[in-house]
Amino acid sequence: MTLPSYMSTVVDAVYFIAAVLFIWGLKRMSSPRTARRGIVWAGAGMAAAIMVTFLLPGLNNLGPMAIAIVVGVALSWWVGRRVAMTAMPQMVALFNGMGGGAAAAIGAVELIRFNRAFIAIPDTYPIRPEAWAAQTAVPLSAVELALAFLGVLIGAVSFTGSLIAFAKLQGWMDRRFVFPLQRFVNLAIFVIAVACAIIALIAGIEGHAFAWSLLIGFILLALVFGIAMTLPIGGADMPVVISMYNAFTGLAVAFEGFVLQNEAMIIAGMVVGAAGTLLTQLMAKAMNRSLANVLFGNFGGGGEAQEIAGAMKPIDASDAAVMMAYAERVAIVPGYGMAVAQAQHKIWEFAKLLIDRGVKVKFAIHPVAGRMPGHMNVLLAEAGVPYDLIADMDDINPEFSNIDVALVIGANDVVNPMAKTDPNSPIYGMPILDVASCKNVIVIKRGKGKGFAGIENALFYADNTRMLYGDGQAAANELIQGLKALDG
Amino acid sequence: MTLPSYMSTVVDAVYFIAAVLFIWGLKRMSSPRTARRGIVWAGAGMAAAIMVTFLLPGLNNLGPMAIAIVVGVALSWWVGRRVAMTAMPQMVALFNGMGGGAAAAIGAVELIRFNRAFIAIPDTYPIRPEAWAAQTAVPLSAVELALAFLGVLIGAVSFTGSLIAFAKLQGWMDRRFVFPLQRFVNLAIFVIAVACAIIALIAGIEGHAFAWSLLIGFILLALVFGIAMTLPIGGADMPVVISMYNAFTGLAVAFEGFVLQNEAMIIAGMVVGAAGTLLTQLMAKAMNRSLANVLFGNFGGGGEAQEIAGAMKPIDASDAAVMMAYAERVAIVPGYGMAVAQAQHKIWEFAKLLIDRGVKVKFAIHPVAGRMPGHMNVLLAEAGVPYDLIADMDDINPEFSNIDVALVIGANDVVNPMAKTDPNSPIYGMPILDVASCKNVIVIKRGKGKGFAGIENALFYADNTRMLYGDGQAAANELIQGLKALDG
Amino acid sequence: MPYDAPIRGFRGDGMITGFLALYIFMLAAFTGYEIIARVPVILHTPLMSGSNFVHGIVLVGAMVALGHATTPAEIAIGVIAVLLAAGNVAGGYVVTERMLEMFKSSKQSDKQ
Amino acid sequence: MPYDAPIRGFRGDGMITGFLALYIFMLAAFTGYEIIARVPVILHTPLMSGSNFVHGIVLVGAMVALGHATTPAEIAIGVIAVLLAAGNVAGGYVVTERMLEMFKSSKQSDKQ
Ligand SMILES: NC(=O)c1ccc[n+]([C@@H]2O[C@H](COP(=O)([O-])OP(=O)(O)OC[C@H]3O[C@@H](n4cnc5c(N)ncnc54)[C@H](OP(=O)(O)O)[C@@H]3O)[C@@H](O)[C@H]2O)c1
Ligand SMILES: NC(=O)c1ccc[n+]([C@@H]2O[C@H](COP(=O)([O-])OP(=O)(O)OC[C@H]3O[C@@H](n4cnc5c(N)ncnc54)[C@H](OP(=O)(O)O)[C@@H]3O)[C@@H](O)[C@H]2O)c1
Repeated sequence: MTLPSYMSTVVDAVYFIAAVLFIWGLKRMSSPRTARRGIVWAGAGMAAAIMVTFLLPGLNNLGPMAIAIVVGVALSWWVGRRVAMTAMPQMVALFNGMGGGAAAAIGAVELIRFNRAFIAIPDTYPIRPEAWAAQTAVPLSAVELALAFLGVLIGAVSFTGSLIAFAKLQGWMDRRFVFPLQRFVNLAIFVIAVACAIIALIAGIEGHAFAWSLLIGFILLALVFGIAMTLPIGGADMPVVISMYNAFTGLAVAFEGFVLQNEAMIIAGMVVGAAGTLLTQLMAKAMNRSLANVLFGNFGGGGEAQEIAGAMKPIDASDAAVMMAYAERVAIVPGYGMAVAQAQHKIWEFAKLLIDRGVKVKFAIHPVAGRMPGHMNVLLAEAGVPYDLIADMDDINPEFSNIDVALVIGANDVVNPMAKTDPNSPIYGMPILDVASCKNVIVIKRGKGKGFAGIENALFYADNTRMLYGDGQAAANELIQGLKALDG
Repeated sequence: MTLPSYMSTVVDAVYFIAAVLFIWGLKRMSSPRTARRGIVWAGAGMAAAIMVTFLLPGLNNLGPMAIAIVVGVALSWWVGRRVAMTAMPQMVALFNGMGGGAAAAIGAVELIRFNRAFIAIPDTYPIRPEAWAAQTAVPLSAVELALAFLGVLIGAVSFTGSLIAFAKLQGWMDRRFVFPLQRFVNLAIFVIAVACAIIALIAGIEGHAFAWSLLIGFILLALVFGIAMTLPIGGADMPVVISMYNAFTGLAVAFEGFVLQNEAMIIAGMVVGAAGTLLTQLMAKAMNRSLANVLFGNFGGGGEAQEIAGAMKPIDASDAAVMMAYAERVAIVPGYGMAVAQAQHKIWEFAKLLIDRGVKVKFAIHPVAGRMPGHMNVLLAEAGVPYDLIADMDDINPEFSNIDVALVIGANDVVNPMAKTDPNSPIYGMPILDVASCKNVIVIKRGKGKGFAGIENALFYADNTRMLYGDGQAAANELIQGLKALDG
Repeated sequence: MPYDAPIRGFRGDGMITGFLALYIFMLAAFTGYEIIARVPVILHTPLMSGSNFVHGIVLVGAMVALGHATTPAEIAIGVIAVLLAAGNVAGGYVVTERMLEMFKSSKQSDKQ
Repeated sequence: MPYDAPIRGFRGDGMITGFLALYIFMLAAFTGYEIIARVPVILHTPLMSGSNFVHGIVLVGAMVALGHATTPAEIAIGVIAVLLAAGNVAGGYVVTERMLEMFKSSKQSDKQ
């Protein structure tokens, strides 16, 4: 299939436009009003880039290629459409892992081809330049070779690491796997993998084929390292880890893009690399932890229970409903428990009833409520809560003292005042939603279950706090019934 | 002078670092705390880039080059150090024009060299490829040729246009030059210049030398166009125009950077091009006018005086000083008149006396107060006013109703309530500082002089406004005396 | 034996050399960082998923790798690359679009 | 007659071709726009002057143009280019630095 030469300009132009649209699309994510259009434009750019790639000269294996694309797209599309909104974190992990795997595979193909180019040359030492020069093949430059290796390493780690993250979030792998000297073993895996790569790389730069065992060993160890590094991290830390692997995949794509000399891959990859890095930092910061602590800290679970004076005072749903029905301002504070109970629809139904009665209702969202940044926002949006009813932590914290009732549903750590008062607490220093300063607090949770950080919460024992025990969805339902009973 | 080949890598690396430092330096301008360090780093990058350029192989004329650099740097440094802070706008215009001229000159040299390459080839039509191929010279590609022309055009316009802007702001050219059919004549100049360029360009692409007359005509017309386009614009609109020419110079540098194949020039130029474009838009928007209106609108001066009911009620300085001495909150609103009177030092002295008495003083700055964006901020900073005492329009507008006295010094348009009330006013729709809602307003100005927009100001006739007539600096001095008299 | 050359499916001329690549890396990183720093927390989950979609461009690389693969091993790895990348791109898009579709202001939801 | 070649003083190899240049133009423009959009109004005058300084990098271009000039006309134009560019770079720096030096917070001015 030969094409007129101007086609190559068309292909280049389409890649360029796609790169612009990616940046443009991400830029439009700065407001919920424009974000959707942005992703649609980015999608159009992506579709065009994929289509024109078929026009490139000299492509073989078009049949398997088309089949692989159709199968991959269809499967992912189907899964992505069907999956529940609460399962979004693991979906992102899964798709990100696939991208990392693809980048690693591209690098592997390049390295295999590089190696194969030597079959024709007797591999003698010192290297015979005449033999090499006789090759028609242009070998990879040292920089390209190094980036190919780096891309494989990063991509492979992102691949297996993301799959483990997926499994953990999906609940297939509940416990953390911890054993003595684990960090040492992990370090050893990493060092050996890198050593294989460096030896092979030096051979390649000097003009020798590298031993197949080195190449295969390197790839396998990189894959194993992704698993080993992710296993000890608690399931609740996964979002930070996923964001980091997202940045990894971006970098791997950029590096392989350099090897393949495709600017669109370089730019999209680097943009994602930078974006993911920033997002990871923001997330770790909002949790008041360092990235190192997330990766190696063995955080969460266990926890040394601290005793708190006072008792938790229950309230029943109808009393709680009445309290809010006659309040002037109500703040609803959702947390991970709302996601578990899938209670967002019922809560919004309840809030709408309150609004109809003239109560001023706001949703107060902590940046790390739930298990993903912006997790609560997505769930509330799903239920149909307009985003102008949703307030950020910084905006609402000064207002809490004017609020009559705070309804906490399934949130725990993000409203724990001990983050301010107890320097020994693992969450000490994390900024929290200051619900304690509301006139009344109602907390919906199932029992004495602890939150992600595994610590007691002084809020639940406070004088102005009442506990409404029950599953989030059921409790919201009872509140709705309570309101309806009021009206007769 | 031959240098080891790794030197070229060193040079490239220094250019790269310089480009990073430029971006980094501009990024640090996002806060006054970090801005100064940023420009120092950018300066270090610039110095390094200039120094390594001497290491490039094959440079001739090193003597004249060194002399030209020393002379240019010394003169500018001396002028830049000595000039008064109030003259900053014209200094920016001057230095910007020089950059534009340099970019245009580089383009001119490239085009002359391109043309000279044909001397050896008989210029026949149809072109004889053998003759061309016999040339050892690599000709400029069509894209390079086109960008060279574009760079010359833009750079030349920026050069002469900025010089006119400089002259106007310096007060050397007070009146606007307007004559009938002016726009038509300007358009004609532009069209002929571009036509010369296009004819020459086509010849160049087809492999012919272009006529010297075309080239020289093009350059001269571009220079003339810069003058012609700037002459009819009022002096007060110059900052917007300067910002636009700043963007022009950036683009010209980027284009000539492409022709010379230097990425640092391309990147620095494009960054400035984008920055200047954005800044120009922001400025025009803050004045509530379109860029087209600034360039072609013949705005300012004249003005149809509207009569306003009521009278302007004077106050003397000692009464005004007493009023503020016993106020709880005072807002100081400076405008262009403060810059004219150079009153910033006296005003800050006065404000400090008030602060010592326990009065809460804030400076309220309108984004287009004065004649440059941020003009007032620079002057206040010069006087030593800490930037945390300075409030933006958006921050202070809701607060005015709590403020006892607003002291307006040399501001007019930016506090004119007619921007809200009179749809026929040329400034209708421009957001203003809402001083009218303060309990008392004191206005320092020399008399009935109008502001930039040349219209009456209803504020001066309001019941709660008192006029303190006099030059800004003298009036501030009297206020200070008034306060001192109070203390005995 | 041209098939032993590195895959230069995307271009024959105008190579991106070391420094040019560095410039592009640097600028893209700055751009990504600055743009993402403006995204509000409320959109961080869709942003994560959206940037996940964007690196799905790896699909065009996978297609070129498979298109130039010759030995069975290369073809197998190439097919895996295409399959994974296609999954990345489609899944990333669907998930992001689904999430963003749900964000509505009071005005918009009133209209429904 | 090698002196008739276009000035390639900066590099012999690894040309920036059309599309690569477009990518760099595009990324640099995005970067510039995003970075400048965050600068507060209070710093707009120094920003204008600072970006004015940054395009002073044209001096390195002027040096190369003069360095490769051969005819008297070229040399004359080249000297003018260097002179103007040197003025741009030095003046832009001094003016910006002078302005920024003046910006102080209450804390800093107390210390003096
Ligand atoms: N957002 C992020 O990006 C992110 C990422 C990683 C980690 N984290 C961490 O996750 C935590 C988030 O805090 P959070 O306050 O949202 O959640 P949390 O502290 O994990 O607390 C969740 C609470 O919900 C209750 N709950 C669970 N299932 C429920 C159900 N079906 N119905 C009602 N209640 C239920 C639990 O108590 P019962 O068992 O008694 O019901 C539990 O106390 C923070 O520590 C944060 O650092 C966040
Ligand atoms: N900042 C920018 O970027 C920019 C750029 C271009 C245009 N502009 C325009 O410039 C205007 C700025 O508004 P503004 O309120 O700052 O200034 P203005 O409207 O121009 O008013 C200045 C006032 O200061 C008084 N004045 C002049 N010299 C004085 C002196 N020595 N002592 C005391 N008072 C003196 C004048 O009245 P007397 O003659 O009675 O004293 C005059 O009314 C806006 O219309 C804006 O759109 C701004």
